[in-house]
Amino acid sequence: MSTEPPSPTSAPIEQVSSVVIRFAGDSGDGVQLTGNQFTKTSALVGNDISTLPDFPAEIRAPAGTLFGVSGFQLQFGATEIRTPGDTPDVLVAFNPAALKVNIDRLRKGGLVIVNTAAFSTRNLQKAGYESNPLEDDTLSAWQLVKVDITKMTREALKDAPIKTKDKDRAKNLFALGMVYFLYDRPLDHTVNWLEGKFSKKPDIAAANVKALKTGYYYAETAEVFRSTYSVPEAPIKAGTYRNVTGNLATAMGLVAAAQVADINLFLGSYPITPASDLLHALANMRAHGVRTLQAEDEIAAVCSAIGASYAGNLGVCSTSGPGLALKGEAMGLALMVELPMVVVDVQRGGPSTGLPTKTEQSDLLIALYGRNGESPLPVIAARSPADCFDAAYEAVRITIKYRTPVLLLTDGYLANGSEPWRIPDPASLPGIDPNFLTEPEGFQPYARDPETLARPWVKPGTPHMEHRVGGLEKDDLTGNVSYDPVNHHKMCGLRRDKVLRIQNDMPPLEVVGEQSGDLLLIGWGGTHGAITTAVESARAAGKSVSSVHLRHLHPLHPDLGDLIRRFDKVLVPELNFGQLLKVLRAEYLVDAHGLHKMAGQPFTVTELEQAIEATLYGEA
Amino acid sequence: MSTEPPSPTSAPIEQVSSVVIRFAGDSGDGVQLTGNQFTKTSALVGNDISTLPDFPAEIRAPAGTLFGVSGFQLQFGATEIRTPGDTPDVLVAFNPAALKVNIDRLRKGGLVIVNTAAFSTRNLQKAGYESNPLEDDTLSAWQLVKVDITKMTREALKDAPIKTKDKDRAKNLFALGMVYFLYDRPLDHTVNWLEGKFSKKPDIAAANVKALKTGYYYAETAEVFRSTYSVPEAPIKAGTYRNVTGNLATAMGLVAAAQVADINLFLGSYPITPASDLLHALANMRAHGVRTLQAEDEIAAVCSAIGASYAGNLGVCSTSGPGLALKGEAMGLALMVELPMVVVDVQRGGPSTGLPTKTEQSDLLIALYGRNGESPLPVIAARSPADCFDAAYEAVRITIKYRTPVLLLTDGYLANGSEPWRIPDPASLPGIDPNFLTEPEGFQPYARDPETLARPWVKPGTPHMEHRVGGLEKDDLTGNVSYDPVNHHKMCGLRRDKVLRIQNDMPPLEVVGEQSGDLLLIGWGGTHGAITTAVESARAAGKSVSSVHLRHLHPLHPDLGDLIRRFDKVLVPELNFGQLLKVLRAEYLVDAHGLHKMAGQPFTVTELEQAIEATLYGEA
Amino acid sequence: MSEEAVQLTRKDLTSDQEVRWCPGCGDYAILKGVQNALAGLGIPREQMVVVSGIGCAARFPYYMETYGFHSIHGRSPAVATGVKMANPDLHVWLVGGDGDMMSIGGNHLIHILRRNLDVTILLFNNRIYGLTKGQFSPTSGLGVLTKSSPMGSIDPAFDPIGLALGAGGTFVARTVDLWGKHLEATVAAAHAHKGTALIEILQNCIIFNDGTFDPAVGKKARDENSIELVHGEPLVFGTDRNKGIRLNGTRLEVVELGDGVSEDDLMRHDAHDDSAIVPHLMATMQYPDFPVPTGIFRQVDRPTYEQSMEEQVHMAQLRSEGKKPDLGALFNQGDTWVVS
Amino acid sequence: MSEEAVQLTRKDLTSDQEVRWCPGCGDYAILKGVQNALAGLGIPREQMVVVSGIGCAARFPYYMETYGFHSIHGRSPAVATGVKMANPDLHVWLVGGDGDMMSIGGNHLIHILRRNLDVTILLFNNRIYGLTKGQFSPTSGLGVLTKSSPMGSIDPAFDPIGLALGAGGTFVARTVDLWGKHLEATVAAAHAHKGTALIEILQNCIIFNDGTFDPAVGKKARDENSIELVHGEPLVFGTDRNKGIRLNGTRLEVVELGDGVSEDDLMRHDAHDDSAIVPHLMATMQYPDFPVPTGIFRQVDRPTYEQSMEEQVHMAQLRSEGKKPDLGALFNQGDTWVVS
Ligand SMILES: Cc1ncc(C[n+]2csc(CCOP(=O)(O)OP(=O)(O)O)c2C)c(N)n1
Ligand SMILES: Cc1ncc(C[n+]2csc(CCOP(=O)(O)OP(=O)(O)O)c2C)c(N)n1
Ligand code: SF4
Ligand code: SF4
Ligand SMILES: [Mg+2]
Ligand SMILES: [Mg+2]
Repeated sequence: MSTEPPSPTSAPIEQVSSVVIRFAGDSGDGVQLTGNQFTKTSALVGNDISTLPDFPAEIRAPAGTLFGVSGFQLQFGATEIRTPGDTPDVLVAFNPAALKVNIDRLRKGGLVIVNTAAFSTRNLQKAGYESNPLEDDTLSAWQLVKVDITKMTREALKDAPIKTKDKDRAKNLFALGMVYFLYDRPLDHTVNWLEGKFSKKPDIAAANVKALKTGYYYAETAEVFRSTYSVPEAPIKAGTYRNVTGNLATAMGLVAAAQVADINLFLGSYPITPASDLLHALANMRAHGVRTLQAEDEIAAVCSAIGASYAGNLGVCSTSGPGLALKGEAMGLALMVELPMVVVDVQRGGPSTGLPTKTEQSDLLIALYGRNGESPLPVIAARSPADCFDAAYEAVRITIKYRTPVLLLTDGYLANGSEPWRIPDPASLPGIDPNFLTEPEGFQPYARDPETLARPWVKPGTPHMEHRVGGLEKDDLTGNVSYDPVNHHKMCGLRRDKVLRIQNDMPPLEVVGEQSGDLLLIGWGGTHGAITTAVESARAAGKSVSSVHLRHLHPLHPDLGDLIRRFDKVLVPELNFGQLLKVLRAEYLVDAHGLHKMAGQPFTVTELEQAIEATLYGEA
Repeated sequence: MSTEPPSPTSAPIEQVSSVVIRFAGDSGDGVQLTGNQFTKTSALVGNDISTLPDFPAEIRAPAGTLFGVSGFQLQFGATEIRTPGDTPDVLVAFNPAALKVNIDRLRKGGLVIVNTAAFSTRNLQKAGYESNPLEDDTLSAWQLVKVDITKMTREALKDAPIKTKDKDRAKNLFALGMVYFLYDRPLDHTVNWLEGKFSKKPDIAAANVKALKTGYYYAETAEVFRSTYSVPEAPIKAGTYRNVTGNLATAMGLVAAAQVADINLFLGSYPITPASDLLHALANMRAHGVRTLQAEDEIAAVCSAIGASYAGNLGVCSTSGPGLALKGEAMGLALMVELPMVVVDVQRGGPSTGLPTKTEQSDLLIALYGRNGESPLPVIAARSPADCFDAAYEAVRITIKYRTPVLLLTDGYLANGSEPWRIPDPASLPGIDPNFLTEPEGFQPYARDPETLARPWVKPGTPHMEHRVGGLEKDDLTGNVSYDPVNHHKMCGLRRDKVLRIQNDMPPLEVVGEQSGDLLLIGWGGTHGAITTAVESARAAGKSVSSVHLRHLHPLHPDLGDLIRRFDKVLVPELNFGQLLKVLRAEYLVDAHGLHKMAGQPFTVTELEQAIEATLYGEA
Repeated sequence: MSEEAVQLTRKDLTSDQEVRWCPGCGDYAILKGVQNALAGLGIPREQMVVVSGIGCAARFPYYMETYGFHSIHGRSPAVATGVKMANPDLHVWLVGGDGDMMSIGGNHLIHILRRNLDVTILLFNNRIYGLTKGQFSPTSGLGVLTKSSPMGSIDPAFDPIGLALGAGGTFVARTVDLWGKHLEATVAAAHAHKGTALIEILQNCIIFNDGTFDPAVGKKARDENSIELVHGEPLVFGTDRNKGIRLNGTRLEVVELGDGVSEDDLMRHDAHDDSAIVPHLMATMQYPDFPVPTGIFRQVDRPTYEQSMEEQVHMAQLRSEGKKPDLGALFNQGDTWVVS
Repeated sequence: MSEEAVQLTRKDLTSDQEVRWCPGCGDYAILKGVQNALAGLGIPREQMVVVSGIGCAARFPYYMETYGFHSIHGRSPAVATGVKMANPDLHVWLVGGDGDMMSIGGNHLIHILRRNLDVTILLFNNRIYGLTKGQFSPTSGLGVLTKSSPMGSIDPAFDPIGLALGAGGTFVARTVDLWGKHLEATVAAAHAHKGTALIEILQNCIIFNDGTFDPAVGKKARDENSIELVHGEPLVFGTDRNKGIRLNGTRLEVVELGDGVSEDDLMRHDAHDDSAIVPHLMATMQYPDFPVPTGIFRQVDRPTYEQSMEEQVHMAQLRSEGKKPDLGALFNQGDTWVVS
């Protein structure tokens, strides 16, 4: 959140600790590109950052329509940044529809930069404006910066030897140049990037660089802004960084873990928003031994992953809600044959096809219970884009150590959002040992490791250890088909207990704040940034509030019950109608309350601050 | 349970109030037929009855093997009979394997009738007997009745003009005749049945009748039994009865409700044990307007049912665990389009392929939560074979009234088990009104009935009401696609609340025993008979125990919370690891305890009695 | 069905929903053609149901002022089977993309073709996953570079026509998004067919696979590089109609007409071939070795699934005068006994 | 793979599990034939993996002393795809019934055929659902009375051969449970094929569909009512080898040899026909109008799926000497910056 926002009456260069910017326009306006460039440049100057792209469901909706507006929001700052921000300080709107859709989020007093050329009668109509908001008092609560970006870009490029269409496309760089000036950013990163990207089309590269610089100098020369701002470097841990989306970080975490375990990764996947980029990323990692199958459907995807694990690879599949619903039967099979497999569910708005491009946390219960019979599986969740790396790594550690499929939950917000990731030294990654059994002496397919209750993993091709697995109930030890009643009860118990053993090597719970007090917030997944920010702000205001964010949803952390009992009240904020809440109430008989939001969007920090207030002093 | 069992020292004709018999042999031995005949005859003489067939998973396993043993158990009595009984009083074993598999269940002192001809060295070996149990002291705890049934049957039929194979097949009727004599049953029902069944093969009919009668007279003449027994008529409500399995009762309940609602029933189904008989039964009911599709898989089955409902039929699909796991995504669609549909899940042993022919209650959580996103659906369960009729009828009532898919849970025990069903007068069945909307004036596809929150059901073909439905989030009222955040939260709430409205027309909870006390047992599904019997026996012994059996698993009955609070302790017996238990703990924060059994078999009354003791006086 | 013929216009079949495809997408032309074709069928629009799965193509029902069902990915054949069996009087169309119909939905597609339910399937083949932003599809073919095949796809392509024939399809045809009249005529012929009619519509995805079919069926190429199949007619093509297809043993070959080769030497199309061999032969013609065949590959009469089912219901109700018997009859089947 | 050839016996491939099929089931003979065939391949048994779905047929892996995976209904092609892609050195067989492979598993079947993964599929066609006790299957055909079709099935049958060809299958064959030598030879030929090999095995279910294939391929009928397809050979059949199949235009016809008709007039089988038309023609022969064709319908060479994938991995690793590059290379891609 912006603590010292640009203000209409301030002096020319102001120092602020954090800023939220939102770029918005048509799919064709280059909004995502602009946002990404701003992000990278800001990272390079040492700010902490968090971003969130916001796509429409349509591929390229007709220009100028409200439903076709594409957005990219980022927060950058001199302090630790955990969310893309609640309320933008600056809105760059490339057309009336973008203005209409986004203006209400903008902080009162914030800056609106518009491209006046796009405010034609036709575009105003499409956006549902009866009169031109740039000319009436619609925007009186904000600082309006009107620039005919199109005209100026054309002007700047009038001699460039490229098509008019390409000239017009450069207008986003003009706008980016202006914003770079506003926040005192260097141009060189973007200049280098453009030259690299268009190395085979140097005219285009040159024109784009020109547009960028023209925007920058225009802002400087024409004194477009009443003041400019500087955002100092954030106190960031030393290291090499790069910006990662959650999907990319997940892909790297999986590949890293497989490589550390010295096995190949096999991905069976079927494209689905917002998980497809995981498939794309992994398909690009063949050099690391990654085989990907774009399967005919999600069932084939999960089954191929099971087959790959059976053959000694790390089988992985990636999907989103509707696809997860299709995998239930096969996940039951994986659980019966007790082989490693990671199933990544990038949650999106449900139920059914729901809101495919929006985020939600509503797949927890299906992750926990969406299989016939007693079929417990470990479920873990990532909390931020960069944390997806660690969460994926942990998923692989568990799946290999305990020979059980693992469900890894991320969500659309994490998957598409990005933040700086401190690149780990590969040598520092914890070891993972697949521990294939090759010794035929005394081999029993369902003998168990006394510590983990894991069964042996034997690669086909290993001599003298031929054996059969399958989905029928198995005899303890031999793994033969067994219809014996006593054995069935025992095996169900063993499968349950094996998963519970995961509690034995969980790292300690990390609590924000005191270990006891008036109120404990319990969160999971992508709400981490917002919850932590809100809790810290409440604590700064002297409130006795703590929070804990769960990596493990099943089994739960062994210390969680004790922690809960040390607080008077418990609040569980979730982007659903109370799914973790249900689990916690059943497990600990705690009268916890939920904060629920089902709007396809993350919590704002403000919503959480209000809920903390209400829980502490209100009804709850 | 048998209260006055046959005893070795009693007088020739003893009166007993109930008896448990188990027939067992190879798949080819006619065990199921024998059991069915005994059941029907006993019903006709006025006893109350409950039966349970027990099949192997193999179609026709090699003769004489342990895994090939097929069983049929029934309890009949002069009192209300609620279960097929814990411990048989009589075991009829057609071969050594059948003896081996079943002998330990037999009440000590009970009667074992064996066919000595089957106790060849080879068969003894296959059954794993080292020496002949008929000749050592293996069976000393029981009364052994050795009869060379094969020889005597052959003898009786030596002049019959039929093949030897057919003569040998008649041996089950010889055995049945003996048991008829033992329990003083008339032969005429079975005689009539044989004559009807073999009306085109009168020689076979005559031979079978002869075998039956010979068995009867042999038992009489040879004084095979130390005493015989009579089981008086049970005090049964007046009416016309027939014996029904759970699957047949479910089929009739669905068809009856559809016919009362004056719509056609469409079943989309894919064969799966133990649900296939529902498909078979409904395929036989074309006269009642039933269309059945044997779909290519379970997904096609549920989707076709959705399509049929959309077109104005009552869409139904039937399956078991693995198939249910495949239907999750489509059930989410049904929930979004808010159309009626009944999904019947005949639960079996899981997870995965599990124990396909065995019973279990382990699909409750997937029924409640096995769909992506927030996707609440009503879930109801049947409690006995005959009750499947009422449960199916209730499912149709709810699905039509509330325009929501409904999940109906039965299980393998109910599906294959049977009991007498008092045939209702069709005119007495409660009305169901599909209430199709045909009035275009003011039509909004997602306008809601203020009482039920149900949306209109409009049949394609209705003029001027063309509209579109689908799985994307819909705009309130218009049903158009909507990505609006506020609308999404609202629609999720409406779908949740609509299902909760079902609480408004639930009949009162039926409590066995007092409305408050020391211990309340809460059960659901096929455990009803065993729980009720155990609770009544505990109450007879002066204990302050009550029980309530839930028809509705979601939403729960509105009075359940209050009821629970009036008891000191709560015990939830389930054939799973505590699925309803989880729901109740989360909902009411009650420290209920569970009794869990995962053995592919129902609870015995004794197990429940012991659990009641332990809960009242033990650790709990 | 003895409805009075109704005359509709395209506008009558246009819903009030804003069309959300990318500007320039081939789907617009198909929408227009289908609306035109349906308007000319003489059926009231309330009898029309359009069922789809998920994908760009599958958005189709929203834009049709008919009954419509936008179901889930791949399942439209199953949903449509329920619709048509529940009410055989309805006229049902299915719309889906190559991914929807041939990847996740492949099984339902071949099974509906096998059953011969009386519906029309419009398979929009753009050889790409549009809605999920550009992964290869089962019709993309080897070597294609897409987001999910950054080193080139190693998945050989399905031929929708060949697959449909292999599944026993009774009406199989191909048309092109921009061939307005051809598309309308094909849609009309498919509707006239009693049984499952599958039309592969070559469709341009301007964003992710622009121009993929242009070499064969684009404006300039059409005459030279495609060939129209007409039942009973010789296989002639070319701008100057100077080329033809000849059968040599069991292989087809392209020949120039004239110079001793006349139309009589050419293969004649036989869409009614009971064994489907001629349609299969036609399907083997692949661009660039052959012109791309368009039109109706196969059309044979077989009983429709829903009518066979109606006959069973009818048979079962013979004794009860075509009505449902009283429920008492159902309840009282088998052995009953009276307790008084 | 450069294994030393191993000589196994049938017993080496027999597991210790009791066989649980019904006495008299055709599956016993298939088990024996497959064990014989596999024993003769010269492959060590630890390199063999048998993957199946669910059904009577699908119990197969339990009885084989190899690696085995009894997966879930219909999904064996998907499981096998993972197995083979993960380790292309393994030899993989799939076993399933007509329901498993063509009903619930139909889509996976056509997609594995399309991809041409190097595995052998043994499709046990008994035209019935055995394990679920006797419902009709997708190969049962019209009119069949079963538990789920008490008034007769209204579902037309799939032809597994035709469907496999339509899906682009590169090796498609048919054999019969009791034809020991023929079965062994076909299984061996399928294994020798590089790519997906599908063998339809006509299998008798003695309990629910006894004798369904006897009229065509039973002991007495075989010579008269079936015809063996041999690549390049004329199509001759009959106990006295006095009948043949002639191509007339695009139709096949049965002719008597002699009386002016010689073998030279007969159609010759062409299993290598690139366009698959000849195999399709063969598939059109249906008993009783024609003898039932057995043997290899089609066999063509195409790249295998898993080898294409291996090539991509190889290409990607060219720069890192055929090994995985250090993870640092992966982590540090794109824009990085240093904070000190
Ligand atoms: C179960 C499920 N899996 C995946 C998706 C994601 N998805 C939506 S459309 C689509 C494919 C689109 O391709 P196609 O069917 O060819 O249609 P097009 O967009 O090209 O018209 C996919 C994979 C989904 N919606 N549901
Ligand atoms: C998901 C799922 N659906 C249904 C079943 C039930 N089922 C088991 S085997 C089978 C079909 C068996 O027929 P087929 O594949 O022809 O094999 P056969 O028994 O005839 O050898 C079915 C429907 C199942 N196990 N899993
Ligand atoms: S992505 Fe392609 S198929 Fe989809 S709407 Fe755009 S152009 Fe059409
Ligand atoms: S049911 Fe049929 S297929 Fe199955 S084992 Fe028995 S005979 Fe064989
Ligand atoms: Mg497509
Ligand atoms: Mg079969």
